[in-house]
Parts: sequence; C-alpha cells; structure tokens
Amino acid sequence: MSAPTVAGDLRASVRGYLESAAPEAEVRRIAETPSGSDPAVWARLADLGLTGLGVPEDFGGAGAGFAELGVVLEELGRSLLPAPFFSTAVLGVQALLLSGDAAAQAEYLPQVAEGRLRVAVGTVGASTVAAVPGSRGWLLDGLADGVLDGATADLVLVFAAADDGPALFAVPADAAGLSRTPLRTLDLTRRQARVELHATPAVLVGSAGDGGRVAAALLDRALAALAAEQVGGAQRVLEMAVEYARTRYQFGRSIGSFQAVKHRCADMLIDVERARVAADAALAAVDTSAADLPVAARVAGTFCGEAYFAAAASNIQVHGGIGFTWEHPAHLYYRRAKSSQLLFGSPGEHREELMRQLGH
Amino acid sequence: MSAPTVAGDLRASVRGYLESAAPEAEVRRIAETPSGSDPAVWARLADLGLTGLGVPEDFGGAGAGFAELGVVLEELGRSLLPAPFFSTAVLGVQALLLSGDAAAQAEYLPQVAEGRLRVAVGTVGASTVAAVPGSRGWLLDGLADGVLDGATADLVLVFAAADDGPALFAVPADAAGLSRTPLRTLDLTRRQARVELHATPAVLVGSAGDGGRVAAALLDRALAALAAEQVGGAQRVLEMAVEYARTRYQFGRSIGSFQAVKHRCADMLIDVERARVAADAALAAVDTSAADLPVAARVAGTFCGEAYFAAAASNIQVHGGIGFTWEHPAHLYYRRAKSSQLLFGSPGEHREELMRQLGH
Amino acid sequence: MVQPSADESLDGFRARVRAWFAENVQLTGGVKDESFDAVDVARRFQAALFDARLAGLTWPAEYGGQGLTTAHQLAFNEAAEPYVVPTMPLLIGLGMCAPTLLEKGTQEQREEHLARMLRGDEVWCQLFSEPGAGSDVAGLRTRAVRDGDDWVVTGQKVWTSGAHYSDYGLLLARTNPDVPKHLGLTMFVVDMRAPGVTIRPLRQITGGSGFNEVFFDDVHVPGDAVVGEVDRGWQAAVTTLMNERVSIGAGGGGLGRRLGGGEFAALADLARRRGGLADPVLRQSLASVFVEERLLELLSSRIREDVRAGRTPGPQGSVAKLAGAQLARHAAEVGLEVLGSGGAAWESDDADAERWTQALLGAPGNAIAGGTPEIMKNILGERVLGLPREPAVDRDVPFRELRVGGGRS
Amino acid sequence: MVQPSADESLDGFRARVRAWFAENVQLTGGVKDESFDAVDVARRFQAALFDARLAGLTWPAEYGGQGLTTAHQLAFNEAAEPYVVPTMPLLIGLGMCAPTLLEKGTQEQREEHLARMLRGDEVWCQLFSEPGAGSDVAGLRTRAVRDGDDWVVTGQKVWTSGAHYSDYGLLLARTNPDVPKHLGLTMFVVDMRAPGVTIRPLRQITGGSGFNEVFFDDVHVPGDAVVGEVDRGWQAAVTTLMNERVSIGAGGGGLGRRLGGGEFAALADLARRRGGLADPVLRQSLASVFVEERLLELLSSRIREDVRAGRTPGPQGSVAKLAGAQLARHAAEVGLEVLGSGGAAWESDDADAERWTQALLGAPGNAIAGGTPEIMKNILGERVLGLPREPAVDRDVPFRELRVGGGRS
Repeated sequence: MSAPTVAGDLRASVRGYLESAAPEAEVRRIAETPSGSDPAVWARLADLGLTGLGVPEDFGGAGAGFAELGVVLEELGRSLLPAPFFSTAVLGVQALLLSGDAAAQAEYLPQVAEGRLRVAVGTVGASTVAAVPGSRGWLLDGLADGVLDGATADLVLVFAAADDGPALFAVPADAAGLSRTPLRTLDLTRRQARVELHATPAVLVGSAGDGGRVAAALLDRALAALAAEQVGGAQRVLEMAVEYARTRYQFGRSIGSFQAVKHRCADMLIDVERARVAADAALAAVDTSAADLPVAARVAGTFCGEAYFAAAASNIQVHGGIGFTWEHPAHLYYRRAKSSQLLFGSPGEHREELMRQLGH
Repeated sequence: MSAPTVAGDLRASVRGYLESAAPEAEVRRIAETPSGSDPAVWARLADLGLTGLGVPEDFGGAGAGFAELGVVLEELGRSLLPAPFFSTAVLGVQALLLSGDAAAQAEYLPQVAEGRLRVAVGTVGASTVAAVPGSRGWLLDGLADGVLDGATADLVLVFAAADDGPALFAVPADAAGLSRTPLRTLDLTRRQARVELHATPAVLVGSAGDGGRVAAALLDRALAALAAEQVGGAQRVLEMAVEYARTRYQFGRSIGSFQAVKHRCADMLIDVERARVAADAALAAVDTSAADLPVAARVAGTFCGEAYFAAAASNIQVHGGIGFTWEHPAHLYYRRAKSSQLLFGSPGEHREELMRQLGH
Repeated sequence: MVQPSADESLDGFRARVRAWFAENVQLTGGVKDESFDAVDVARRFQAALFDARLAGLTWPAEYGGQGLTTAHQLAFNEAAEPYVVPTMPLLIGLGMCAPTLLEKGTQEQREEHLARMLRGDEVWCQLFSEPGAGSDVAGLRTRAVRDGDDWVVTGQKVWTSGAHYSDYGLLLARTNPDVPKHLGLTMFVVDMRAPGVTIRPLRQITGGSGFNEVFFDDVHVPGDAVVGEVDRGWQAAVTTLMNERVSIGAGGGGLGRRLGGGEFAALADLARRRGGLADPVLRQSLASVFVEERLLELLSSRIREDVRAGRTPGPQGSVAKLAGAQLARHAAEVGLEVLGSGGAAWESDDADAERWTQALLGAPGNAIAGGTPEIMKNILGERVLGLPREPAVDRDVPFRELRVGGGRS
Repeated sequence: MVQPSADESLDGFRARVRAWFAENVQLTGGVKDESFDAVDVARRFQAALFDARLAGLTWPAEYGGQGLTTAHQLAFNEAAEPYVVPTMPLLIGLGMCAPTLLEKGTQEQREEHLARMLRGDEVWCQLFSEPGAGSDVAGLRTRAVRDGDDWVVTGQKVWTSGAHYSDYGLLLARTNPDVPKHLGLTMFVVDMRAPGVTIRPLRQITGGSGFNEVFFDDVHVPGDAVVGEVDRGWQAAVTTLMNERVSIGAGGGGLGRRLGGGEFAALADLARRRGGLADPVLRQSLASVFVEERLLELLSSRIREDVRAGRTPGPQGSVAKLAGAQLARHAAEVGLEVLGSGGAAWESDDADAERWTQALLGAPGNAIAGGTPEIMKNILGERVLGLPREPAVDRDVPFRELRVGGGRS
C-alpha cells in the first residue's frame, strides 16, 4: 500500500465520519454544552483508531507519523468538531514520546489509544510552575494559563522549573491542590483553562532538567500540527466563499463573476495553496527528523496562521451581511483562525525566532 | 482677496506655466543634461516670483507661508520639472529663516528671491562634518551625503559639530577644499551629490550650539513640504491611471469598467485623499506654529510617502506593458516616489519618531 | 426660553439655538445605543426641540417645519456642534423617510405624518433590504398584490435598524414581476404594528442585535398608503437613499466624535499596562493606528467644514467610510497582537480582552454595513473618477426571468 | 558517444541521457541572458542534442523527432535536472511554434521547418501581442489582405521576445474585420528578414531591452504560409498558447533554480554589511522574505514532482507566478529599506544600490510579463475555482464595430 493511498483512505474515512456525525448543528450543540465536548464523540474517535493514531504500535496505537496526523488535523480543522484531539492525541502523546519516559508511556499511551485518557499540556511559554521535591515525591506550585482542554482532561502535563532546570510533570485530574478554571475563549469550539497548582503532588516524566529540550521539540511539533489544522480550516472557508459566490445572484449575475469577488477568492486560493505546501513541509520535517524542522515549523506557523485568518475574514466579506450573523458558520472559523494565530506565539514572534534559527 | 483665491490663483498660474513650459519632453531633456537642471528655467521661476515665494517681503520675497509653498510644491510634484526649488526655496530659505541670523538672511535671501543664488542644504542625518575655529574663521572637515542639488548649488549650508554643539554653516561653491561628487540617483529628475569638505573655510549661520534646534525644525518643515510634493505626484499618477483606464479598451470594454482596475483606481483615490489632508494639516501646522507640528509632519511623512509609492506602482500596473517602457512617464513618478520616501528618513523611522513625539 | 421674533437675524437665530442648548443640556448627551431607553430620550429631546420651534428648520411651515433657509440650518449645526445630540433613533425617519414623503408622498400622507415625525411622536424605519437583495436593492422579492383597494404584502426584509421600536416603516415591494426589476416596485407606508408583521432581532457574530428581520405575512396595507405612483417605487427609493447622509432637523453634530473613537490612545494604554510598549515592532503598528486615526479625524473635519460652509462634501465621505472600517479592523488586530494568547482565552473579568475581541468580531460588520467596500469602491470609481459602469445584464429582463438572491454555503 | 539501440529500455535511455550530459557538459550552463551569444550557445547545444538523437523525444520520427513515449521525456527531464540547459532562446520556437505547426500546419510546413527547429537551425518567435491587444490578444488589428495568392501584412506587434535573433515568426493577423473578433484571424509563418519587417528593441524602465516592437509595412507573405485555415487563426493561437508552458525537447530543468533566486540570503548579507540586521522591524521584513521565498521553492518543487510524475500540475503554476512577482517586489522594497537614503543616491561603484534599485525597477514588469495579475486571478477564479466568467460584450459584435486598444495618458 503506497503512502498516498493510506493518506487518501484515512482522509476519506475521517471526512466521512465528520460529515455524517458532526455536521454544523452538532458542532454547535457540543460547543454549547457546559464542558464544550462530548465523551461519546471521543469514544467514537477511539473506535476509529484516531485517538491512538500517533501512539506507537507497542502501546496499542497505529504508530502513524505526522503525515497521517496532519490528515486528521486538516479534517478536524474543516469540521471544527470540539474534541480534545489536538490536546490529547497531538500535544499529550508527543510530550510523552519526547520525554523518553518508558514507564509513563506504558502507563498513559495505551489509555489514550483506547480513548480512556484525555491529556492536556501546559505549554511552557504560558506556565510559571515551580517544582520542589517533597517527602513522597514532587510538589508543584504555580499556574499554567491557556491550557487547551485543560478543564476536562484526565491528566495534565505541565512543565515546571526544578533545581536541575525545567522538567515535565504529570498531574492527574484528581490531584490535591489542583484547580482548573475554564476561561472565556474567542474560539467557541475549543476550550481553554487556567490550571493552578498548590502543593500539588506530581510525577516527573522523563529526566529532570530535560524539560527545555522537550518543550522546544514539542513546540516545533505543535506548530506543524496546528498548521495542518489551519490549512483544513482555510480550505473550508475558501470552499464556502466560492460556493456562495457561485450561487449568490445580485445585479442579474452570480457575484463570483464580479472581479472584486473573483479575485478575492483567487487571493484566498493563492494563500491556501501556499499554506498547504508550508504545512506539508513542516509535517514532513517532523517525520524525517529534518535538521531544519524549527525553520519549517516557523515558516508554517507564521504563514498558515496569517493565511487562515485572512481567508476567514475574506469569507465573511464575500458573504456580506449574512456572513456577519451568528447563525452563519463563517464566524466560527474567523474565531478559530484568530485564536489559532495566538496559541503558540504570534506570527511576529515566529518571524523573530525564524531569524534566530537561521543564524541571524 | 480670500485665502482660497490666493492659493487658487497661484495654482493656476504655476500649473499654466508648467504645462506650457515644462511638458514631459522638456522635463526629460533637462533631466538628461549633464547638470540635470536648466538655468533659464530657474530664471523664469524667479520672474514668476516663485524662488522668493517663502522669502520675507523685507528681503524682496513674497513672504508667503507653507500653504502657498505647498501649492507650488504640489504642482512641481505633478510636473517633475527638474529645478532646485525644493533645495533652494524650501530647505535653503527655511534654514536661513530658522537660524535667526539677520546678517546671513540679508546677504542671501534677496539673491534667492532674484534667482541669483541656488542653495543646497546638507540635512543633519546624512552629515558627518566637524567644525573647528581657525585663525580667520571656521574650518570644516567631513562629508555630507545625499545633498539635494548639491553639485549645482551656489551656496551649501551644512550642519557641523563644533565644541558648543551642532551649528549651521555656509560654504560658498568656490570655497577651498570643497569637493562635490554628483551621485547616481534612482530619481532621474532630482540630482543629489556627495559634498566633501577638507579644511574648508565656512561662515557660522546663527548661533553656535543652536544647530540641533534648527535641524529639527528644518526636518519638520522639510517633511511637510515634501508631503505636498508627494500629493501632487500621487494626484498626477491617479489622473494618468484613470485617463488610461477610461480610454483603453480590451475585451470590448474600457478596462476601467472592470472592477479589478476600477477598484485599484479607487484605492489610489482613497490614498490620495488621505495624503492630501495629511499634507495640508502639516503645512498648516507650520504656518500656525502648532505645537504638534512634529506629529503632523511625521503623519504626513509616513503616509504621503507610502501613498505616493503605492499609487505610482499602481499606475504602472493599470498601464500594463506600456507602463513598463522607458518612453512612458510612469516610471519617472515611480522613481520619484520611492526616492522621496527615503530622503528624510524612512516611513518606519517616522513612525518610531511619532511614538516618541507622542510621549510613548 | 428665548422666543423667535418675526424679524430675527441669522445671528439672533444662532444665539437662540445656543441659548436653547444651554438651557436644555439635560436633554442631551450620554446616550450611545439603540435600546428602548435611547428612543425615549430621543423622543423627549425632539419634542422639546419642536416646541422651541427649532425642529424641521428648512421644512415647509405647513408640515410643522420652520420654513427657514439653509443658512439657518448651517447656523444651527454650528451652534449644536459642542453637544451630543441624542436623535440617532429618529434619524432614519427624519433623514430618509420624511424627505421621501415631502417629495413623493400624497398631501394626506404629509399632513398625517410629517409634523408627528418632527415632534418625535412617530418613529420610522426603512424596509428595503432583503436576504436576496443586499447590494442589489432593486432585486427585492417581497410582493404586494392588489386586493380590492388594498394591497396584501408578503415577504421578508432584513437589516432593518430600529424595526422593534418603530411606529411606521417605508416599505419597498414588488408589484409587477413582468417588467425589468427597477420598473415593478412600489413604495408603501406600513404600520409596524399591523397584523402579520413579525419582527425578529438578528443576532450578529458579536452576540449583539442591532438589526432585525421583518416578516410580512399577508399584511393588509390600504390603497392610500402608496408613496408616489404604483410601479414607480424605485424613483421614490432613490430619493430615500439620496437623503441617507443628509442631516435634517437636529442633526449635524457628533460625526467627528463618532469616527475615530480614540483607538490609538486605548491601544497605547493597553500596551503600557500589559507590556509591549517597548517592542519596536508593536510600536510600528501602534504608530500606524495613530496615523490612520489622525487621517480619519482630518477627513471628517474637512467634511464638517464643507457641510458648515454649505458645500457638497467631496469624495471624503466614502473615503472616510472605507478608512474607518479599515482603522477599526486594524486597531482590533493590533489589540489582539498586544493581548497575545490573552486574546484567545481570558478570565471573565478581563475587560481588555472583552473590548478587543468584541472589536475584532465587530470589524467585518463595520466594513459591510451601509455599503460593502466593493460597492463603495464602485461609487468612488464611477461617480468620482468617472470610470464607466460594468455592462448591465439585468436592465432589460423581466424580473420574473431574473435570477436573484440565492447563495448556498 | 553512447548510441541508442533498437531495444533500449527506459533505464538504458536514462543512462544514455546522463552519459550525454556528462560528456557534453561544456555545452551547458552559464548563459543567463538573451544576447546573441546566448542564441549561439543554444543553437550549438541543440544541434549536439539532435545529433545524439535526444531532441524532440516525443515528436514523430518523420519530422526529425524520436517517436518515443512520455515516459522517455520524463526520464530525460529527470536526468537533465542537475544541469542548466541553455535553450531559453529556442523555447518559444520549440515549445510554442513547433507544436502549433505539428497540430495545425500543412505537411509542407512541417517538413520544411520542424527538423530545422529541432536542430537549432531555425529560431522562431511569436507575434501575437499588439499595443492595442495586450490581455485581449484576439483584439489585434494587424491586417493581412489578399493580393492574388499572396497576402500583404501591415501593422505592429509588441513584446516580441527574441524578434531580433529569430529566423521566423508565427504571426496572428486579422483577415476579416466584418465578423466577431475571434472569427476573423489567420495565422501565418513569416520570414523575419522579409522586406518591410522592422524590429525595434523596446527599452524598459530598467534600461534593458528584453523585448521588441515589430513593424510590418506591406510585408508580402506567400499563400502557403497560412497555418491552419484562413479566418480560423484563433484556434491555432489557442494551440500555441496552451503549449506556452509545456516543456519540449531539452526543457524541464532550471525552473526551480530560476524561481526564488536567493533574495533572502542576499538581503540578510546586505543588512549585515550595511547595518540593520539588529533592527527588530527590519528582521520582521527579512523573515517575511524568507517565508515567501521558501514557499515559492516548495511550490516549484511540487510542480516539478508533478511534471516528473506525468501529472498535470495543479494551480501551483499560476500561484507560483503571482507569488514570484510578489516576492520580487517585496524583496526589492526590503532592499531599499536596508539601503535607506543610499537607495536614492549612490556612488557609481556601489553594487548594492545598483542591484536593489534595478530589482525595484524590474518588479512591476515582473508582475505584468506573461499575464497580468488580473488575468492570472481570472484564470484561478474561473478555471480552478469554477467561478463564472464576466458577461462578454464582444462575442457577437463584428470586429469593425468594436472599440479596441486606445489608452491615453
């Protein structure tokens, strides 16, 4: 079986599932529930083998690489289905894999693959947690802000500063002194939480002092994964705009026959095509452990974020008044696009880091 | 006579002169002469009272303010007539006025008004000149780069660092140790020179130590004046693009009926209208000695520079292939627009200075 | 209260307006939204203005106006400029519907409504736009069918400001689908409380509801409610739309203050408090916002000068609309840039995040409401620059055969 | 030299191409402009290729081709990729004119010209565009009038690459002005050295002259020079234009190297030498150039993969054209930003200022040549996204009554 076929099959099966099980009304329903997610959906994603897609086969997963993860993320980006895929199946799994901690992997990854464990990761930038050794293990104090799906996860992984440097820790949802506050979010289809820790017992994952390396590598992977999701969303709003422009008639003509609208759609296409090659290159750089992954990840991070937001705004513009109503899905993508742009650093920060990575 | 009428009369007379005496062929002819200017043109501008427009009546000028100077600059910006108006009648006259040096004013300004003296000013940013007191007056050493019309001026004013701080000095064209190298220029219709001084005798203009104030005030005025010129050029390229779009037929339609071209022209208009109010506000701020002149000057400096360049590039775009030929005047404006953007600091530098002026 | 005298000079008039505002300052100001309270404030203000013989300055005296000159109107505008004039909810009626009745309405319509509108007793809305007729208003599909002397109206309008507090509406409906689109429209006065009229607020992506959908379900409209002639409604609608921006009665103030609402100052303050004011890249963005805002202020002050001087404003109005929308979007994006990840998620008491995310969500609507950028640029290109219109494909086609509206996504 | 055998496998063929390039490397590379020297280099290279039976791989053997499969062409492209293939001056002939003759030409035309083109003995140019017919090629006005069996051509062509070194040209001229514009055109083979043909280089704003104007002043063209049928020239021209980007014969290499020519590296170096690499604002601009350049590399590598795999490239070609023009402009502007006032005036030995001001001056032409952004976006909108065309106003009008060209400024 050749790679395109695997990817094609995966795409068809994920899209088929999402189109039948998660139409817009269902996405809105789940987004409006108190927790912002639906355990039944997660169970179904597990049945489809998606929660464990990136989990090595030894731990009950499919052992797929970022090429395949990217396919799923792209489809989820199209659908906006609120589910903790990005937090658990990307950030959580990758953090555990990068930590090199075989025990933690053996404990958690099979549960992720089975859909029994949702994992949230406090990314290092937004975290001010300190770890001290206590009498019966480590104790954490501090807060991690903007943790994706942080309020509903069964396990929270946080980076904390210890004497030997930063390290990754695992905190179960029922740990003492752990409090999680759901935040208001611009993006209505992905929740975030503030995670506070007060003398909270935690388990070291990986080696003490190794958290900096894990966090940096995790950030590269997060950017590559997010880029795939952004491409999916951008492609979807492009299709939405084109479909509307084709079928909306004003002045006796399809509005898509007017150059102002046609060229706006063409500009969206130009951005989407470029975002796609950027995302694909970043995903491939993860899979091939390419030395320039940090560069490829930031090229994707800056471009895909800006392209998606521009496309989401253009989509509203093409729709005119109707695009500005709550009932129309255009704003769900506009919100997701801007929110995504801010998740792991802004486009400006990515550009500055890019210059550093390029040795300038 | 009300102010609008004065300005209107002045505009009509200047435009009338330029349209009859300086059509494109004449502009190109003068630009291609070795010196890049034509003494007969300068004499004619003097006859029209333009060289002394900003010279006080006591010194034989018209005593006009920046509102009137702006009108002439706008018309010269339309025409691109190569003449040392900006260097002499704006920078030179204003530097002398700002210096407060009555003797220098009495010596030089009447000659400017009569068209017998062309003045160039080394703006402080591009100058590294040091002044030391010699046995028979001051001696200057160093160089001033990018001096507008520096090679053809009869008198060069330079800012130089002396013991008491920066000061303004006058150097006649025949001074010992003065060498002037014409530079290659992006703008084919305005020359620049590198001015080098080697133990060159010079006359202090104004007070020692007062050069910083003069230079800062001169820069504000230069930006206001340049903005007016930029508005004139931007307006001209807009008219050129519209005229072409109206009369050029492709696919059986005037190309201006296509939204891509129509909206491009509308975008140019939006920029020109905003550039106009920005320039007018800066000119008025000079005339009313407004406290926020430095702000108004930089708003104009950044916006008018960018608007003109965008409009000049759009004009080429509207013209298609013909706009990209040497024979078509579009590139003369494109060159002037980019060059002007770089003369007294870049748009980015103006924005940073704006923040400082605003107290941030 | 200062009373008008028969031989009042323009200066005397101006002084009287000033005095009235000074005496009645409690009636003005402070009202910024279109809630029902705002309508009540507007009604009270307008009634007082009417009683002081300062409403409808240039309107004919027979319809409750003052029959004064444009010079008086300009003097009023000048005197009113320092005040926030709380008549926003009445402006569609006074600024668009009333001039239409004056020009196209019957004598009975003028006598019945104009003075009452001028006193603030009647609030009006305008019912032109439809889901299928946005930029292309003349493509509307709401039908009015004869029923004896009456008409029966069926259809849907949208983007109707103030429908929920209006007493009457000026409705444009199709009365003949067998002729080209502009030729089969008729304008009616409709009672917004008539049976069959349903008003539904339209929720926007900001969560707010400034506009309404209005449904007409077999609404009976009397024959004498036709404004102008049957099937000549487009001419009446053009009158309405041409008056869209003309300021009548108590209007004129406030424009400059409404445009460019201090975004730069707010952003600089935000950057100071949340960090970032030292970041050279952010400083560039902030300075750009300052420049855009300053240019918008300068543009609107030029528009005000023109209006004050009785000149027809140049293209600055459309330019200001486009530049204002651009500024709103740009400022919101810079706001989010300052907030960073705090603009994606925040605690509920974070007023900064609320303000700037609302601004970001409001920005697209800002650009669309009152004319899309595409339509505004067509206007600039065609009416100001003299570029030719697109070839029209819908001029000579019976409306029945024309494809309108639609739009799937 | 490795010789082909009757039963050569694809692998064998590929090995033979590799060996040929390795042996003949002195014939390749290093030629970057379209001067006469470049033409000579191209002719020599092509002749050697022909002699090695490696020219015209998929062309029929009867016209000098090799009659091989597309797979052979792809194998050739792959093997040639490491080399700069110096055939640019021949590409219009081989890539556009020859396929047109193959498809639409007479047997005599094919026999007379194709093998000679394939050997590099004949260089061809394409004479479609006119001052009045730019984006709208079919609006051309050059007339060809019958004169007995011959035709007499009068008119002006423009933007003709390589006219000054070409032996023949494929001319599109109007033979019937009384029918709609697409229906009255005829294609001819013209001898570029025939009496009445005048070639004038067209000076561009960069100062360079890559294109020509070609004037036809009563040029006699024999009747057997008609390509296809009289008045059916548009169909022939479509064939030509469809082949514009197909790589024939020795083509295929070089695309990736031509796009994205190291602007970022040059700018970073410039910033380091002239100061500015520490400026955070400039660093943002530099990083943006890097991103654009990287994306362009990725796009063109995807195009190459498609070509290699025998797939029709997707929209990436048009996207790359637009993105390339945007990068060129952006990079030039950043270059001027780094140079500051040194980009407005410089001493004649300042290579930096020369390079980046030339880039700035070349940028607008870069965007226009080979299809304006407007036309490219129409193509993307219509052919890729499926949006409808504009209503055509010139389809059913006799050319004589159509307004074309013009343009005053």
